Amino acid sequence: MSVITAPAAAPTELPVSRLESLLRARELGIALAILLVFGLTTLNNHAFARVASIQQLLIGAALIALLGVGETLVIVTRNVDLSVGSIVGLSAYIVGDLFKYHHNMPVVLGFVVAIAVGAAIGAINGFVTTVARVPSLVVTLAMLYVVRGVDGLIVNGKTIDPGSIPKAFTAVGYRTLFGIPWLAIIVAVVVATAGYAMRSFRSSRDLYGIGSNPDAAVLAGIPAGRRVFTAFLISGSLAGLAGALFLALHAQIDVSGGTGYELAVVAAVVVGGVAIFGGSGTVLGAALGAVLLNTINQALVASRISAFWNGAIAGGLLLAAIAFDRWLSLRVARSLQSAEGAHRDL
Amino acid sequence: MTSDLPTMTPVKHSHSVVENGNGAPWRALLRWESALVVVLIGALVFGSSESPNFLNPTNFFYIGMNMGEVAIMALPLTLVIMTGEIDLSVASMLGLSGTVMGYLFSNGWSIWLAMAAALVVGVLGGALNGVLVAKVGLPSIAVTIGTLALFRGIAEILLAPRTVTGFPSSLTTIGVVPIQGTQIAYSAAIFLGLAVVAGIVLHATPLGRALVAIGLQPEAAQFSGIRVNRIKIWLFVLSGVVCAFAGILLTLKNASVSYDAGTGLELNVVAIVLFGGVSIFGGRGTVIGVVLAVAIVGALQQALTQMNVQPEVQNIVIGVLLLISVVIPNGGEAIRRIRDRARRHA
Amino acid sequence: MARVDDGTSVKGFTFGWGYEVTDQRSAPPVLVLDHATKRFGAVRALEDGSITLYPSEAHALLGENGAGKSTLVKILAGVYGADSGELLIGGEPVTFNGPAASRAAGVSIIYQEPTLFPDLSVAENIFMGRQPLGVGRRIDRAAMNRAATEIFARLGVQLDPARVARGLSVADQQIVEIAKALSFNAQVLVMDEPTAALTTVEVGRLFEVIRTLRAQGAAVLFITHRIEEAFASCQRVTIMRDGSFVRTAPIEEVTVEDIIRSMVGRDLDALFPKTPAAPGEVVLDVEHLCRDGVFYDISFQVRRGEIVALAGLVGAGRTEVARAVFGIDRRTSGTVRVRGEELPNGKPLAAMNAGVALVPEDRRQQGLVMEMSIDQNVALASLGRLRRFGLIRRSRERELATTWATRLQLRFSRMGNTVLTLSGGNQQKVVLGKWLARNPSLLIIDEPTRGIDVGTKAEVHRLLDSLVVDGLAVLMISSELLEVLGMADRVIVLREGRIAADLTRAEADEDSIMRAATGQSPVAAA
Amino acid sequence: MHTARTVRRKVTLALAVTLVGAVVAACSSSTTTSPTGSATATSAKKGLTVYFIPKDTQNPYEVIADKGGQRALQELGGKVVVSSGTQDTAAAQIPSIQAAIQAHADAIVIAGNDPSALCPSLNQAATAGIKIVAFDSDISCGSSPVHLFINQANTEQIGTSEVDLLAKAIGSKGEIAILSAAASATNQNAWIGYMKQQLKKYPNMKLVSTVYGNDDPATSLTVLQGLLSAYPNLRGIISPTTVGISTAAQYLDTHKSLLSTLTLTGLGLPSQMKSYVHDGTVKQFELWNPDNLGYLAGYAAAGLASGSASLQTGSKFDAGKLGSYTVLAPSATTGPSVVLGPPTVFDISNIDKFNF
Repeated sequence: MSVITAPAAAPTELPVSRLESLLRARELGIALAILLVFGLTTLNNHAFARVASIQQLLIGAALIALLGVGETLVIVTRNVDLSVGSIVGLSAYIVGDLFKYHHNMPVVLGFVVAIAVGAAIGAINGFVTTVARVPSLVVTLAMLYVVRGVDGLIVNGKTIDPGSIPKAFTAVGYRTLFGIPWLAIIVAVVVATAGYAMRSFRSSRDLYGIGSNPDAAVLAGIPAGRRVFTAFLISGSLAGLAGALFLALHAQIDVSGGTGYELAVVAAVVVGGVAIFGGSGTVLGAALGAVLLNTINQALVASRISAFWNGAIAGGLLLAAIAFDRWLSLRVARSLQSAEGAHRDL
Repeated sequence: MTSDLPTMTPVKHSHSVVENGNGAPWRALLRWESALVVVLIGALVFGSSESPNFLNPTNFFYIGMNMGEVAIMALPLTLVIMTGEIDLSVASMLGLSGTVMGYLFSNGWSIWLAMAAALVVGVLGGALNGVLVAKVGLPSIAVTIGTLALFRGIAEILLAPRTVTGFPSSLTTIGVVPIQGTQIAYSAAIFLGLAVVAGIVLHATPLGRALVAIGLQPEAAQFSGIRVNRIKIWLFVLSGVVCAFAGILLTLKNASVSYDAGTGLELNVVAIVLFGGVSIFGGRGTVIGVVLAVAIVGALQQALTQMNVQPEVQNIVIGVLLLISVVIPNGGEAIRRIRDRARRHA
Repeated sequence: MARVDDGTSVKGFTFGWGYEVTDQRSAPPVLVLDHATKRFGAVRALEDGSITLYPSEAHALLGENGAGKSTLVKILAGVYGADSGELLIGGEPVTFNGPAASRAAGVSIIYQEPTLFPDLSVAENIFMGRQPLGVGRRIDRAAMNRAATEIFARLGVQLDPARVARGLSVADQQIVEIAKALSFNAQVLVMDEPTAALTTVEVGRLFEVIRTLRAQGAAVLFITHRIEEAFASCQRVTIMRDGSFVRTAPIEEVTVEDIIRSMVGRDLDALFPKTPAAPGEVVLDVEHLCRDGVFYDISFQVRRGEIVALAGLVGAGRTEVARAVFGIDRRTSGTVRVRGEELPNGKPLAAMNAGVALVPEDRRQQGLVMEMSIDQNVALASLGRLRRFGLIRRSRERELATTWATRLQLRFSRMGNTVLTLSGGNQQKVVLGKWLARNPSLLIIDEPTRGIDVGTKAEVHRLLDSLVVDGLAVLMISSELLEVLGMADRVIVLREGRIAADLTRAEADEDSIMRAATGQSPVAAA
Repeated sequence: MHTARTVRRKVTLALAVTLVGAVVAACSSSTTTSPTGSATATSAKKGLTVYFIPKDTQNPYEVIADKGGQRALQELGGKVVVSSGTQDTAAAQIPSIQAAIQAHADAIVIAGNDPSALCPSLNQAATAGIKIVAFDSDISCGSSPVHLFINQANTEQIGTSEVDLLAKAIGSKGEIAILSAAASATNQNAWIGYMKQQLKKYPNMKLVSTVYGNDDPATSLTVLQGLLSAYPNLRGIISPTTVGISTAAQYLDTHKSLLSTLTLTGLGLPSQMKSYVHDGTVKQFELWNPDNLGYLAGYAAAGLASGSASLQTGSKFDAGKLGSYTVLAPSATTGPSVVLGPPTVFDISNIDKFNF
């Protein structure tokens, strides 16, 4: 299970501090990367630093960041949720359809419905994954098809036009508070809450335990099934919320809403330093990952580089990020090991 | 922790604590293939019941022609998944090879050189995946999501916004006419040929045995002198080059190519392989299963289209089949587990 | 668990149940396991698991590998449900539907292999699921770390509770496990070979802890390989053999010889059929082998027709040396020669072709592909020779497997069955067959008889002996002193990654080996 | 992110048809050109089956067009089968063509997702005696199969008029940009070509950038935002695609401050744009009536199938309420075609009259 070394009664403090600093450096690193991209872009185009553009950076990243929160919860348990994109599309359309026919429906209800739709699908994912013990990759891949299919049957060639969505609802998509877009505020609140919970509550620590060492989780009596189910439930619900925000932001929705988000989210989460095989990673990191990717997308256009470079750069960045993680963990392991060695020689 | 071959599954782990597997897996597999045969017959009967001339040879030509590229990409992916890895970059590689071919052809290269170059790109791309996974030790799911974006991005840089056409009709016809005097599409014939090879390699050669061993127990394979990493690298190279080949076929069939050719196909390919009974954890699966899966999906697609069923239903059908394909094999065990728990409570 | 839900009692560590116990016999037993059985398919792991624990006693559970101790422990832990038999706690019959239940009943376990969460902090590993809470049911990390530090203090070790568990040495992992168990204030504490990886100093400290626990009324079930430890720390001893209860006796009423006899069921010399060796030319020649952070400057030779044993504590680097010789791990420096030919670094295949075979320590993960059939496992290392036109000849494969199955008296129902269906002993025979099929000149065998019933064990030993007589060179790694003493012609003792002693068969005995392995004066006297 | 996304093209116009443009311009693109040849307009057969194969089944623009086609065939006592995939790819349309062949349909009306990828399959259909009509986005199969293209409007005319509209709005000077659909959308590109050509007439207007939103609202928004920060003194945006223009409109609507300097025009569905026109976010935009397009295609298909129409240059055929149409001469890039008519310019005065 571990790198076996000869007994050491009192490990030195050294590796600990270094390890932690390196880990902390992770979120910091992404933040710096964001600032770097932002700075460089601003240098060659000052307009990029205008309040409006910054607001746009936040709005553009909001949805993926929100989905990233749920995805992090799931991935931390060594699972994955590929159905989020389809959930966004379905929940967004259902809410839009409701508004179309009940224009006076209270705005809050719109969000409630969207979240409920997402939660329902998340529950299915969680149930099949935990009870039938089916790999979540397969389950959620299948659900990606099914949900998108159902979406298509419901949409059936219709679109929800901006006119049919109450301004009070779309306001969430563009109104700002002290210059900060509501969209960003909502997502920030979710990220903060989730981040706090993931650090501070037993049940959320269980998630890390399950992903970190499933055997030990069983022995520690962690209700793995229930926890994983909850993770999927939350991921689904947040995807539903994202659907509502998608509608609020774009004021229109057809069958294509949220297509392809699943891989974008996984990419953001991985760039954000969440280990794809579970056990480690933070919600904040995932959110920052989303912001970084979006910042790069917009920086390219802003610096008048052809947008055709987005894909390649995003891909290269993702590879760089996971390679960096690997290098990091190796370096940590080595530092710890040599520390043990040094200790032994005492 | 020392294992540089991470496994995708918490389930597998908790098994090693609580239970130690069950019965001979190959029996379950046999059952699965026969189940697929039944489904296939069902699909054909269903199809012919809906349209009298469903079973005429032309239709089989159509099916072969429509499924060709996806089917071909499914074969190397089967081998990759057998070793417990995954390659999500297949469709992007298909698009990239087609793009390179079109790009060079439109720049005056001879069509044959352009094709050769496309295949070389396949080799390089596959090698990149392979090295990052096997040598650097990164999780293949993250790596290939990265290269998924990277390959597509490069294609976009090369060709967008253009569409290349005007390939020599002598070649483009093979995409759309059956082989002389038969009703077999070229791509279908190529697929069947490759399938036979893949089947023999996987089920009758030391290499195939090695793949299974790696998938089931990477460490044991390594301790038996199997060069796990080297084999994995070559598998990814194989995947790359075969997908590049599929890209060439698709380009010829369409007599045109743009950078986004085949976008999103990766999930269809993965779905077919898993539906064919290949375990996402590796070590279990047969080529015949995958061939059957291809046939079933192709037949259903054809039948539903000719019945003019909404295409969304086809997505739902694929998704549901996929779910069933994983739930059923696990169902028995799930029930046993629940019974076991009940007995302990009693 | 509710007991420790509020951070305070965790911090305080108030052991004891409010009653003073002087003579445990007078009090009712705190735990009774009666005729428990457990089977896994063909494998009968436990035939008759019976044990009785009284408050304030330290109770040794002795038995060879495969005697069923670990299964018994897992039943007490609630990991396995017993197929039959009865479990009483405080006189009440109970059934555990999971580890949580067992823990709630006041039983806590220290497992043989540490089961930590590598990504979580040391403190969190200890208090997983019961982290001390502050305001708003928020985890109080400060309190948690304090609590952890206090436990470490009781154990007399310093370990930073805030560091992540990844990268901890085995000993430190073991310490965390012990701390975890202590943190439960359990009335029954089961220690499954906790000392295997500890230095004598740490062992001594552990005994101190056990005394404290007893004084506070807890019962300690102490499982160990080192018989002398039973005498050093326990009042009563229960002996198991081949999955069954043999006897329970007060420690003062038994001798080491009695214990060994009832453990193995016959006298020592009967157990190890050792033909005096006639060592031939050098087969394996290891010089200044070094792997940074793991072992240093290892030099030794193994000759034709002799068994050389690598002894030492778990974590001393024995297995690692073997892995480096075979090429699983790369060596940092030094050379490995097989019959004069130097082996390339980190290439198992090359080692195999040079005539080296490695029967690894972890049969399930490294030795066998559990879900492959018996014959496929036997053939796995020889596929190259079974080919025609690149294809595996199933007939030859069967043939090969059958040959070795008969030569090793493998007991199986069908060749096509997976090795999962075999008992531990027969699984080990499959591994041996797999390697002998390549007729190697050097056999490296790591823990030859771990988890094997006594019968098969003797077979394996006889087999090894005959192979050596036929001129095979054997490098054996074993944690079982009896096995080392019984089988080895020479014993090389490792300590903390370095060679501590190179003993001839004559020089080697329990005392000399343990002294070298721990670098201390003998433990037994206490 | 550009990973695994379905590229969608909602409104996509005819493939580059430069010469036809010229030809049409020459013969003043009216429906009453002096016939060189003539075809006696006999009435269509009853009970015809026409397969409508849109770019995909969810494309709202084409859903409207298909409805028009259905109405046409109802009037003629035949029936329409709408069949396609969920993705805008040739691969998804081919099974539908095959289905039409298997069902012995009389005609296929197709909006090609790919200019050439469909030709071989359509050839098989033609050889099976099925008449081929292309609409919305032409196929270029050379001589086989011969087919009739229903051109929704003359490409050059749209390209130039878009530029003119914008020029009028911004006083013919300042930086402008184009928000297009997918970079691979041939028709959009052809059509951007005409815009560039027309811009030569406005020396003070500068096309600073062309960005691609892939007809995905999210992507469109991202590139639009990038555009705005890259070119702070942008005066105008042309978005020749419904998703692009409505996304941009929604953004301007929610950032009214920009409206003082920025003008948006392009192609949009009145139903989607209504609210923006009413609140002044968008002054003018263009489109033709997709319902009429489908209706015309339906009549053309039925006519060809029952011999009452032919591909002969100058031959006329009857298109119900739309009156009679004349087949225009083939050109190097396009076979025989008819043009629906000039596009409608929508503004506050007429927007409420339209329900598509």
